[in-house]
Amino acid sequence: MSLDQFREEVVDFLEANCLKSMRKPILDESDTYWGGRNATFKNEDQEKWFHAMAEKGWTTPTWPAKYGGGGLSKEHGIVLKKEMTRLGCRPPLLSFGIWMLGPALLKFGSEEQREEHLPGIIKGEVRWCQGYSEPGAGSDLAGLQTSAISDGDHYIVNGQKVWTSYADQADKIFALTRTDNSSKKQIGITFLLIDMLTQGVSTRPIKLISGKSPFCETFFDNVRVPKANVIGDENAGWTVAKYLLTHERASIAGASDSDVMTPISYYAKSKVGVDKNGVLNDVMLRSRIAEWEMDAASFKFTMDRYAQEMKAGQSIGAKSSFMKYYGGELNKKKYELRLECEGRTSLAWDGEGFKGGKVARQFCRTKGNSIEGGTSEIQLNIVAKHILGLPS
Amino acid sequence: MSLDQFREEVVDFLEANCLKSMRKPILDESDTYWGGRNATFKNEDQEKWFHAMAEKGWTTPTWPAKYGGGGLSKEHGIVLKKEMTRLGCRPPLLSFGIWMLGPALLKFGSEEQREEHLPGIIKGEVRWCQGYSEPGAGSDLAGLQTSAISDGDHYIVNGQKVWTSYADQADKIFALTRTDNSSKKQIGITFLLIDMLTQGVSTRPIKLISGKSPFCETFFDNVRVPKANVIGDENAGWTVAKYLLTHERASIAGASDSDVMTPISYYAKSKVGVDKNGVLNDVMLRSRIAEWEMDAASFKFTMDRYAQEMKAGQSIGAKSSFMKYYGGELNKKKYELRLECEGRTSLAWDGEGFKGGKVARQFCRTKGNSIEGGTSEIQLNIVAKHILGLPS
Amino acid sequence: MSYVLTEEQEFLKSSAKDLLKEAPVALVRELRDNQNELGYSSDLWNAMVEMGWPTTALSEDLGGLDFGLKGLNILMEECGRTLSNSPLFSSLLAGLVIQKYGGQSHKEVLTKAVSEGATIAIAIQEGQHYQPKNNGTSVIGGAMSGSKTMVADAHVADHFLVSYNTDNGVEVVLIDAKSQGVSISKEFYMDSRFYSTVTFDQVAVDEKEVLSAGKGKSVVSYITNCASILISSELIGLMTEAFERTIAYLKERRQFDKVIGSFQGLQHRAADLYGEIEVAKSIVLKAVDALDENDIMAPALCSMAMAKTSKVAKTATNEGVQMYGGIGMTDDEEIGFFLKRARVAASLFGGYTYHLNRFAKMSGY
Amino acid sequence: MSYVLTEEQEFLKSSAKDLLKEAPVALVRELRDNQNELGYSSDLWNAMVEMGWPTTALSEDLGGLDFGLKGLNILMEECGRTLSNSPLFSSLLAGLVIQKYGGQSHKEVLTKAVSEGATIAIAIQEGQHYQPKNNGTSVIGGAMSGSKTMVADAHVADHFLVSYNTDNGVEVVLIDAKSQGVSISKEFYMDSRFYSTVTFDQVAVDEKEVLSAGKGKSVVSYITNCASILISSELIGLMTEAFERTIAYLKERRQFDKVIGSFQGLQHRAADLYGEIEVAKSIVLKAVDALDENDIMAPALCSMAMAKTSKVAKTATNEGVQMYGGIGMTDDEEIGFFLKRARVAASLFGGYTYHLNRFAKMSGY
Repeated sequence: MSLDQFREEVVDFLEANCLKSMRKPILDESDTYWGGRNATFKNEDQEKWFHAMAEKGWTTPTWPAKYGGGGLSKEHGIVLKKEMTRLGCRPPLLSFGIWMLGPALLKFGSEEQREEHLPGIIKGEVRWCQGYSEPGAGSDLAGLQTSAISDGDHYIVNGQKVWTSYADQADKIFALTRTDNSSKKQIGITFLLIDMLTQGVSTRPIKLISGKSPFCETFFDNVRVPKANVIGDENAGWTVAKYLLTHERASIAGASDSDVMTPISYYAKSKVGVDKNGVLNDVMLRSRIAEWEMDAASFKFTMDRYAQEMKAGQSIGAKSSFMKYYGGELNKKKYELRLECEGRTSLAWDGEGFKGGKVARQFCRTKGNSIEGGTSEIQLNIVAKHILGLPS
Repeated sequence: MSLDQFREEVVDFLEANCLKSMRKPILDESDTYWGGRNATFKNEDQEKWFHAMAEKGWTTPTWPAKYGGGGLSKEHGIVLKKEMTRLGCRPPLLSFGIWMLGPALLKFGSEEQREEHLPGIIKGEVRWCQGYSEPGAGSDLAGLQTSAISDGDHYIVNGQKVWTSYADQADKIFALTRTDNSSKKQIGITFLLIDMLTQGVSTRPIKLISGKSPFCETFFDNVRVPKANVIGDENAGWTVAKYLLTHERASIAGASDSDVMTPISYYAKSKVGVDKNGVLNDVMLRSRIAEWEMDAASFKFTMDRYAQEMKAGQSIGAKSSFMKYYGGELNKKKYELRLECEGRTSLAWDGEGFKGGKVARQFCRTKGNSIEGGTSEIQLNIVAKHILGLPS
Repeated sequence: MSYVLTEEQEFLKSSAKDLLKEAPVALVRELRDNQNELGYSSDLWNAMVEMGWPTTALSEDLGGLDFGLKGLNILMEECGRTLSNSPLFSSLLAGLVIQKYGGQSHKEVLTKAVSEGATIAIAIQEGQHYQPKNNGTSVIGGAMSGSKTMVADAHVADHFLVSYNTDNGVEVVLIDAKSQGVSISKEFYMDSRFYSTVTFDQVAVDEKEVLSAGKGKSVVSYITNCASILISSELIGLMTEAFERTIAYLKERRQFDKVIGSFQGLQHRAADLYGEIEVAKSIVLKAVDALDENDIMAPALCSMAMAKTSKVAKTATNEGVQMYGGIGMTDDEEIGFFLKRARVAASLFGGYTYHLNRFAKMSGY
Repeated sequence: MSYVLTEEQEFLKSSAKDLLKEAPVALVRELRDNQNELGYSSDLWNAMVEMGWPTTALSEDLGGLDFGLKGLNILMEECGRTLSNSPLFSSLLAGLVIQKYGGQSHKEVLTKAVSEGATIAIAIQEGQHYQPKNNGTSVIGGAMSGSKTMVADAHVADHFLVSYNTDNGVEVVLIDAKSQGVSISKEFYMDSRFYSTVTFDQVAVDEKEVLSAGKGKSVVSYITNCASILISSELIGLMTEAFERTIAYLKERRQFDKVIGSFQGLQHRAADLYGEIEVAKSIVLKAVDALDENDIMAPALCSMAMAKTSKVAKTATNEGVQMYGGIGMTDDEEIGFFLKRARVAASLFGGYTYHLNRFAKMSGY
């Protein structure tokens, strides 16, 4: 089908199936749908929209049709994405299965594994979470120690994962485990799929400095996992993990972008006031705001530039590390400035007059922007080594 | 003699021997006297003042009288220094011999060596320069390669030193040389005194980005040096060098201090202008000036605090590294701000209307503040290791 | 001027440390999690009162210990190290102001308050920011109306020092908290402390209760100076403790088979921060001394001290969380409490830009 | 809008690189050390003229190559890499202004100038700083008097574009350099270039030579915008070259038995600087495009581009000297030339705070 024809079809479909309420910006968690056995729909509109998309396989538009995916070409996929953006359609399904496990299965999984797991992801029947970091293995992810000891055609898994988002909601987890301790630590890691209902798996939510969070700790106590659940080869899980980490980094840099572009001068003008010439009363705060806005704009245009360069066939490579770093630091500075601009109410933690401490909590939460998904220090290391070619 | 009696005597002496012209601030090189065979006096006042002080040994007030020093106690020395400062007396003699070689001789030299060299330093007859750094050994001073090969009761010295201040004016040089290449590089360094008139010694002035400078390169081409000229033991010169480097660092931190305290807002007000409320017209520049002045004042009071703490018997230790670092960075920022405050005329390089490009050249020169006497990076390493106790 | 402590001052410091051992950061967490209505431990506060802390800076004729601001610098620094909360801050500030500008009746209220542990809270701010010149509170026909924000310790105060506007400028008056027309709305903040909005609705003002009538501008400026000293001293304690904990963590946490404190990237940042804390300490000590000695430069120095400590406290706590990494983001770890207290403390009685601007103006540019 | 070069633009870039191989940084040193009277190589300038560089942005009816500002961005970036000096900057700026605001007579002067390599210099600044609103030059009875500072290429100019003040605001007029009453005082600057103070003493002004009379404010604003594009483009080339040289040195210089580029402290700073240069490039490209397309945001973007590049160019050259260490302080090494040029370039037609302030005002705060 020609792209123009396809575009028409898409628009007709979206108009019919994505009702007005599903085209409003997502305001909180309850506006999203993550699937899995614990999921419920917020309302009929959400349910209708999800099923319409899942049936066409458009929850994963470019995945192969044989697994239930949309089977669209890259170009057709872009058309669909653009039209959804243009109409403001909410994503019908949020899923670590779609963002992370799926790409790994498509690249490293066996045909049996794809057939087993992809349909459940596409139809939103199985909700996945990610088990990478451990208390002793953060920046040094390869230092992980959750052990998977061979026992016939099973592994016995013992250890603890941390920062497993929504582990308490998920059906299954894809986890990095250590199957060999004898050689270089990057070797001996195995990428393993584990059902959260298996005996010995338990989770505990993590409270952050900003309050409640989707993060959990996940514990494995003599958990039996079939060896058929290894993705890629035994001891070769690091290759799979690295592939997915690049994915994650690009998506985090992108995520902070939208927030970065709200002009901070807006808050300042209303809370600090302006003189008769329209100049901010606090001239010293003003110059710091201007510096921030200059940097934020420069960053925004850099994201645009990289997008264009990628389209023109240039590789972005380790630049995703720079974006992650710069975007994270910008967002942290933004919230420091917001507290200074807004003063009193932005410092309150509870109470209705303060929207439940929204700004203060967001402020605290931004401090994690330079830690999660690879710390700023790790990103700078990557830039130094892989872009600038500086030696270890 | 009681301190009060001594003070009276000092004042009488200074009033009589330090004429008015010798109590004015030093404006340029020609107002200073460095001694040595190449020295001439600028005028009779300078000559009189120098001789009066040298005769009493007050060019080095606390050095032992037997070498010609003043033989004063620490307390009496402080009285002399205070009274000279109060009256604005210029130092009668500037000398690396006084600041550096002398302390090394007093700590590490043999009695014969002291008798041979200290009187010439005290009387200003011999001008010394320092030969430490090499093109390949800057921050990593211990990596120096100027070789001193044993040849009977002489060494044969070959190699190149750099940043030897006033080498082209000096009579002799105290240099670090390598006498052993076989073990750890800090071992195998020998502290050697070399006459600049020895065959094979040559110098070449170094031009800096700011223009002319006192720095030279010094070359040694098969230079024969008597073994009697070793200070301390052969292969133990690193101990002597470390002792002197601590001296140097403290004096550099002190030197930048005076400059740091000139309020930069003075330049800004005259060159940028103020509004009817007296507020600087460039409000953005204003906030950066205020930040700088806040830091400069905080640093100034820190120097005061450390001075008091030392008096109270607390050790300053590696804090001299922090002072060197902070003072150097402050001075660099100051000149960046001065260019922004003063604009056009501060950017000119030549010509009478611009005082020969004084500000621009000083600006360029400040860039060396974080390099000479141990780079900022080296100072931060020292703070991290010796104050914070962080491991290598 | 002295940067080195005398024996008496050393003793004050070590007795403060001793008492505050009873009030570790864990106590802040406990009070928060139990939704304690005061936001502080009344046992701790009683112990402070018993030891005479509220009288530390007062002269002997007011029954005080006569340590001057230097003594408060010592106490507040120690409070900053454990993030200890109590009505001490308001007590000390009110004491300083009444000692200098109060009449006989104010002094009677003060001496009674400090001996019994009663609180006099300072109600100056209005709206979002500390801007004491923009005063919407006024007295018409002997009745004051207006609304004050961010009033520390208002929920336990027996009295308020309140600023209001007149045709001739600002005045500051002592108001009994039980007066008709005073209402208090208690709010819970990021630093796990309560601040209140205090509303004065036609509250009767007794002119005798005005502090140094006609000199209100000086009174307010003195409040700003004293608050700067108290808060910047607290911030020095806070940043020093946060920094020391961070350095300890750098020596303990291993990644890539190394202690992370061995990485030069972190070492240089830690060393730089060490220096910033050193210079921040000095400017605070200088400001303390200048205000104790009525030095003409004192107000500018107080503002420099407040601006510098706000800035460095933010850096120190940010670096703390960053260097702790993921664990620093969890509520289980205490470093986050330092981060949060630093932000609120650095906004009370004027934040970074307020004080930087005040300093620049005083310096004539 | 496009951040990616077209084939034509790529060709322009590579031909610029080719020509500028003849004008390495060593040429700047040579001209300086020989006290060359022009401050540039006339051979190089003739070659530029021959290749039509001064006409790069002009439309075809003015005999131009029609590359728009994008073309100038490419040329100036390459000039920045080698610190190449010539009257190109003034030529390009005058061309842009006359193309947009000039009448027939101005355009005739322009087309003649660009084909012959004659220079039209821009005389706007007075006093120490670029503050085009504070204009002390005026015309009384048809005669202009006043003094302009920091005029680039004045010593070789045949004409000047001069701003002066009227009751209705500023105007810009084309003046023949040979007019009675024009005097030029050439001064040598830190970047080894000449700038002049140009004095106009009762110089006759032909009203026909005023550009878009009554629209002088727009003309001056356009000059500021175009100059920002030209200089920020040059600064991108300058900082990129300085950075690449620094990285190369980090890979080569050994201390402590290691290449210094292996130290994490330096690596993190280098990586951070890499990012700053990346974002600076983007804001310049965006501003170029916006001005080419008459976007309403163009002036604000031009000021952001100029502010950002001034700042990053300073950081990049400071880090360059610092990372080169002692050798970077010597005149023998070329990194110092980058440091010096960066400071002068970042002050022409408004420095960091001028443009940051202009951007903030345009953004409504």
